Amino acid sequence: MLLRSWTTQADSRRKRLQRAADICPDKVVPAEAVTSLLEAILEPGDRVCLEGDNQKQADFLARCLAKVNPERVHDLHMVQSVIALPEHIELFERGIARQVDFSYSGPVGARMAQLVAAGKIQIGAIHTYLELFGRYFIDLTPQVALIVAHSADRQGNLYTGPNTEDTPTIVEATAFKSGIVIAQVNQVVDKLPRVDIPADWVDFITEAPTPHFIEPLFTRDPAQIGEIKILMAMMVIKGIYAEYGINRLNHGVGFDAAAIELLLPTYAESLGLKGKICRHWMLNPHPTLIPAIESGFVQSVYSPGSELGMEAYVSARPDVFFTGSDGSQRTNRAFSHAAGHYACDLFIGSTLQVDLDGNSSTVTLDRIAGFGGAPNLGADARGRRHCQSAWLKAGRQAQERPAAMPRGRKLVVQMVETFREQMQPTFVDRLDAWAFMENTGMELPPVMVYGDDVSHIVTEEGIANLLLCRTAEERSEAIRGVAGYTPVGQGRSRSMVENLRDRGIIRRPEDLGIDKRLATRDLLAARSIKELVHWSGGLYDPPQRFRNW
Amino acid sequence: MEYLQYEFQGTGQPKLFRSAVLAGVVSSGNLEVLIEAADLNGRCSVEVRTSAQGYSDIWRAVLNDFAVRHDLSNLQISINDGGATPAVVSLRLDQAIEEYAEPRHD
Amino acid sequence: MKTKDLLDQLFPDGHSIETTADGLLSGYAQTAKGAIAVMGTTGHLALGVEAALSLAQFVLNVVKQSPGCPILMLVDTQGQRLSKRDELLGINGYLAHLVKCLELARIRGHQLLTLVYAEAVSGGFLAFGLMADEIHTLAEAKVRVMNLPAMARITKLPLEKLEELSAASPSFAPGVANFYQLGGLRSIWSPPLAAELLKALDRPPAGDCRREDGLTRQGRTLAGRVAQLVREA
Amino acid sequence: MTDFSNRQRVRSYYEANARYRIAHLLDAESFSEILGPTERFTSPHLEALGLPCAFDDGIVIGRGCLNGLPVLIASQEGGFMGGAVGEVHGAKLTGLLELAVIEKPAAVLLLLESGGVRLHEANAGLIAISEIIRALLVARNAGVPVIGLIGGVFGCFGGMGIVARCCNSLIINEEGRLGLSGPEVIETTMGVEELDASDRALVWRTVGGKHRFLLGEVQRLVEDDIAEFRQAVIETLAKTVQPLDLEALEREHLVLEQRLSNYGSCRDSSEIWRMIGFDDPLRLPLLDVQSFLHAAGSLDLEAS
Repeated sequence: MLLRSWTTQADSRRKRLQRAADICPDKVVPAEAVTSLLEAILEPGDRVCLEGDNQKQADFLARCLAKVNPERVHDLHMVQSVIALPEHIELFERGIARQVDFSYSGPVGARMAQLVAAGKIQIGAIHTYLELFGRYFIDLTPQVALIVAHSADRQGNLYTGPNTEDTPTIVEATAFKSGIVIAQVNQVVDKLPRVDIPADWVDFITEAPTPHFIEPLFTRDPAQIGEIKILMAMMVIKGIYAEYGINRLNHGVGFDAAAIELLLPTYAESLGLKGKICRHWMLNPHPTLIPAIESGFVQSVYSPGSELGMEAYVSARPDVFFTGSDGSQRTNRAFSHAAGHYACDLFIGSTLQVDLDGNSSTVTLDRIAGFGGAPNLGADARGRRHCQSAWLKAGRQAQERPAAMPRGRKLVVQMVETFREQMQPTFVDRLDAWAFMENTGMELPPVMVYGDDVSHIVTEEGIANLLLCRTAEERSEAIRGVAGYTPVGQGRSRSMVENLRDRGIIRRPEDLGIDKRLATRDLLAARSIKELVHWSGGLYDPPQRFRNW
Repeated sequence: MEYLQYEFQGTGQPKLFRSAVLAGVVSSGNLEVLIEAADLNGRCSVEVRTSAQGYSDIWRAVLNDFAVRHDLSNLQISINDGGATPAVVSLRLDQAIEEYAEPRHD
Repeated sequence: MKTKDLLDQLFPDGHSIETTADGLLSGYAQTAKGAIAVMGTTGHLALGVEAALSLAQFVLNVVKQSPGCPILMLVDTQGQRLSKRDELLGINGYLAHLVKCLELARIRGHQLLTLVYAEAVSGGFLAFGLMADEIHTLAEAKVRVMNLPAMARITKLPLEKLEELSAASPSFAPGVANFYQLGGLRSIWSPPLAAELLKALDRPPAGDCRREDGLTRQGRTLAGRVAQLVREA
Repeated sequence: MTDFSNRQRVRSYYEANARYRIAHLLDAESFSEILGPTERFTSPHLEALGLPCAFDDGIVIGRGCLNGLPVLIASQEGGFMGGAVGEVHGAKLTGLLELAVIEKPAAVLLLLESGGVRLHEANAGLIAISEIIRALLVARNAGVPVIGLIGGVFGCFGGMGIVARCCNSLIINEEGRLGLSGPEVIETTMGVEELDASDRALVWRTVGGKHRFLLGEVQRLVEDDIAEFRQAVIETLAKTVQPLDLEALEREHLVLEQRLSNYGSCRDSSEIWRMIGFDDPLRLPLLDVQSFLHAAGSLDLEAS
């Protein structure tokens, strides 16, 4: 009888480390040796996790990996949150990698679509963050993880600073399954401010020649918020936040959400809503949230990642943010998205297209985008059990039969203008996602938020409450009723819409008692980045490209 | 550029505080609306110059709703448009007519 | 035309005009009407802060040392110098200073003449040549703000459309003929240049009459009317 | 309208459009427009290109009162083609300056916001700016002070940057920008190494209000508040008007010469500010206007 080995993975790890020792005997690897180190460690077909989200990026390790000899290292299976850097694409162009499982593709999405068409990239699946993280522990566990931290000590302990993000999740999945963890840091120091990843989970560290790239993704300049967004934000505050008493929530990134944040200290305050709405948040530290924090609306904020320029402000508000013993913020994308899914009563976000069932998508035909976190946050948590009044109220509204088992519902709000730039209608009969599926051979159309999870659609024309709709026809007509002058909107039956209005399913600004004339930029608590700096008492230090003084 | 012209028949007569009112600025995604009193036998005449081609049906719908909303008559409305969305057009029209009919002191 | 040839043709009676390595010329010349001061640029100079200051210094010297002496500006500039350093130092203030010095000379009775002999472009032209009582040009000179391909790129309009419109309106395309039609140029000089200069020196300054010229030549029909309506409002 | 904010809310000059600025700068209801939008003097050149026109061609001109004194005023609309000067736009401004010579108001106020020549009618625009310059200097020589205000989104560039520096006096906010070639023009022509137009902090410390104030090119730096602009105009009007004579121009010449020899080798405004006497120049952009003026007040700034 053949004896089965139960240590093949550990044996493989040992062999890899032996090969690595020939390149570099120390845990601290000189930057110029990293490419050779990767060639020594990696084997064809390996599953490799390359860290990088829409904020921080292991950009130096990505550059090194893109430089390995494809004759030695090829056919890698990449697993990573975001495909964003040119080097990510280069891996496939050079044949170093072949397959990818990911969540989101940023500015290189158009090039990616071409490579998929050319057969250079095989996409396993496009995931949500939580899904991908989950699979790291089930069937996509990396053999090698290339990660990024702010600094390391000589033992290899890592300090991530405020942008911890995905690092703990990736390291956990790799280090405890005989994988190898290589970290790039901005600097190696004698003593770290705090330890975010312990040294014995990390095999190699290297000091990158330049500090890692980080994108100020969540900074929205209030100067670009127009009257229409302000009107919509007024409707959201009065017609949804106040109506349901929303206190645990998440905002998508964008100017629509920023407008709501900037109206809390002004419009919401004037409605007497302070202390009644918007107390607990799962949110990156949006600079536009500063006025709401300073004026006492916000009690706590837990973040998936930090935001450039917000470091000092966050450190100075430890009652609100989660901070470490060193005073700087601690973030964690996996925990945040679990919190956003299960512990929040409302998600509000924007999208590019909505169909008559309320399904929404950000897919365009010529580029691959992805999902990120929105589908986790913008989905009813069917497993949820704890009760909050907002959740219960939404559940009651959605209950179709009096005898049905009572349960709560998450509020999932889509906030869109009826037309985007260049007069592209937001409301469509058929999502482009269908054509995308047909072109790429995917098994399902890439839908961002499913219609049956959506509770409200808000446009400049009004709010459609889909929870109150009882038939598919009613739902469609409610959506038409806020779809403005788009072809879908013009296809409405006026009498049906008036009927839905009488039943409170469609509510216009005037139905909500909102004076449209107040929807001016004067209503914003801050009209510029500079005013945000003033609100923060000078603690917010905006990136240079957002300054105009 | 496209030149569009519409006429609506109304019965109301907004109280006049000025002979003319201008709202908005012509820029990308924005427009200016000039409203002037005119003896048009109760009709309301609208002319639009827009940089966005091919949206005359949407303009008609937006302007018709506007005319019904305010029951307009005897007005000449002139619009220079830099490609505004219907939402912005409606808002600007409402602002112009409100300023025309009731002077605001702010 | 080479600068030396130009000076020889303009001043057969002799001159003491010096050209410098950094593209400036200045000095005095003799004419049948007496001495005149001459200043200008060569080699398609990109006008920066130093050059503006030197030209302004020359104007101030003329005002102080040669009361009433006519000033002839010889223009060859590709425009203002585009640099961070010039902006840092406030180049617009240096050009404005030159403009003001020329206005002072005018106020104090100096006749101001301009001859565009090579290139005249935008800011460099605005800063001195365009300040004259009369602006003349050689037929072969190039006057422009921007060429049509660059204009097409910036305005996002098709080049063909701009070319087509240029045939009907002088407002778009570069060229002496277009600027002349708009009233921006008083006349186009042809040899002998010395005689043209003497004729110009004979005419007393008559204020800014470019709008009237533009109307007479049907190149710029609205400017004069609009300004008049404003004055009479 | 209800004031929703707990803090005193100001009327932002930077945010406002041309008409709003006039309405709140002048004495209430004192403005009467000349060649207003109902006259429809629009640009025939834009129309020929198939582009939308503005009924006022992007500039509002007229008469009004400031603190009871009669003034003529012009306000460029940055939102319309970046405030660029075309034939009609320019002629309205030239005409207003010529009207000043006839009427002799207490001042002409120029609310400048412009990228310079309107490229869609480039030739006419260039000549128009030259005409504005000449008319402005004639008005000054006739004893009418011309005061420039700068503080809009589009700044004051191109030929209008020269026009600005022909005024008797300039008032700017820290958002305001004054220069000749816009940052994008420099980047496009000379390359991003010469000037990175997307680095907004760099752009503002090169051509922004604070730097212009420290160089002595503008006489007043105010908060972004129309009321502060108004107050600064009132105070400027109370001062004696300096004639444009030989003495004044020789003085200006000396100042410009000294600036060139002192700072001509500086690569960045922070080097200039250090030489002016600020120990920590990179903090200057972060100071609010009041603290900045306080810090600047203790130094001997050159007068323009």
